[in-house]
Amino acid sequence: MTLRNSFAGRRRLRVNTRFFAIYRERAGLKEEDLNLDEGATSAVLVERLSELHPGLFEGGGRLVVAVNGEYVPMDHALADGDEVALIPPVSGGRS
Amino acid sequence: MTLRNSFAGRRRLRVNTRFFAIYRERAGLKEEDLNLDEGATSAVLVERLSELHPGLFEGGGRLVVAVNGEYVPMDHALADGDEVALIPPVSGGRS
Amino acid sequence: MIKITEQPIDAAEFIAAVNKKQNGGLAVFLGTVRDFTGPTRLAYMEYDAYKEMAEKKMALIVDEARLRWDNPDVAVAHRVGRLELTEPSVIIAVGTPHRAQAFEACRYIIDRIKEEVPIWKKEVDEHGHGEWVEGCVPSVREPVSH
Amino acid sequence: MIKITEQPIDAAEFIAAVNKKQNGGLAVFLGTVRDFTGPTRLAYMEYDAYKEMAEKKMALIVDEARLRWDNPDVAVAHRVGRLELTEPSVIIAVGTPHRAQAFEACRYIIDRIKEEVPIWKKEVDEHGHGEWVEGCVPSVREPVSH
Repeated sequence: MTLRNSFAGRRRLRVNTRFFAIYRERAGLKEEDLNLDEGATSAVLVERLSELHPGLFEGGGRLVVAVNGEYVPMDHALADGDEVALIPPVSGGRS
Repeated sequence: MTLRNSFAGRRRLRVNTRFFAIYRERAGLKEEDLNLDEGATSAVLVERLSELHPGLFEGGGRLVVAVNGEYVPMDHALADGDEVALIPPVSGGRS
Repeated sequence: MIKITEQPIDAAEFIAAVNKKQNGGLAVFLGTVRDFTGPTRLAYMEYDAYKEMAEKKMALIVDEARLRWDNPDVAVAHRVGRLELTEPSVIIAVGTPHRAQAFEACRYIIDRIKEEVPIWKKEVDEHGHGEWVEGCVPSVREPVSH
Repeated sequence: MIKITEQPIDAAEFIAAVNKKQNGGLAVFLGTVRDFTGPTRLAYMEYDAYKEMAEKKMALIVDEARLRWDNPDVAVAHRVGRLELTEPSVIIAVGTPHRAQAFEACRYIIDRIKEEVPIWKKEVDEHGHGEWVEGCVPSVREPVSH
């Protein structure tokens, strides 16, 4: 708590990010812990990840974020300890 | 051919009757060969069978006749050598 | 594979028969002997069939399904004789490239079999009392009452 | 039984799981790896899943089906890892007293799984080139393009 407050009153939150399918291959990681400013949304996390891993989201398509096992909109505010999953866009046939 | 014509010009036909399910149990037979007058219909055969096996058709319900593997109406004219199956009425649940 | 058989139905055999490389969806239906039909508790079930006609009718139904759904792979069997509770009496396995057709063709085939194929069943209760009830009901062009 | 598994799917196990005495109809769907999707000839398929969430979502879908169709017996699994041609990637087995519900619930569950459960698949062709394509598409409340 003391540590947090030392950042000029700006609290931080820590989330566990999980990668799947093409994101796992591109990031070369299955998961990654990230520190974000309090109030950070899914969109902020996505922005942060595209800085950390250039090309991670290349090729377009829809990206969906799930927090603690539930799909959330991009303006969803993250909380400390959240497990955030990046759900790659999908395309192609049907079976 | 000579034999047939000896019946005062009245030709006969011979059919093989097959019994299934409750008819098989009631008749105590799996099959039975029957001689009928030429021109005999499915209905005539059914009448003949109810004389030969009293109670065979008791309890009502629908009876269907198949000739050589095809369902036929009761006025269907039988031919010599036909295989005639008595299709018992069915009732009850669905699965 | 289309047959009336006295042997137990092994689902794996029918699934394998329609699991071709080009198929991405397999729909399988199994009709099994259940303990109650209405208020009667069953001990076992006995099935009877007009084998030659039943196989011919099933083949026609399968041919119609093949025309309708772009030639799916189909394997069908109906068992006859004495069947214990939970044993399958009928199996329909259908393989198609996409799943919608597999479901539709499978449903179509079992519905038609129940309506047209000469097979009967006898429910036998715990006291050994048996009654011929539902089977596969032929479509009657000219029903006659007795 | 609802699971994401790395083990081969044995249909018999799932059929047995829903073959209860009170059920007269079992509907089973198997999704299998097929050789062509579009012009690409596949060598094999690789599946990835967000296991915890996938199992949770599948359990919710099954619960909804149980409410809708008067509590059918259901067994579901999706496999992950490398799968060869014709191997099942997913199985849905549903047992109900009457067949209509078994078909409907089975279809409902596989359709919902394909729409909502986080599972992806990678088609790998004969040259070893792989591409992540269709999997199970989550329903997006707020799609975002990148």
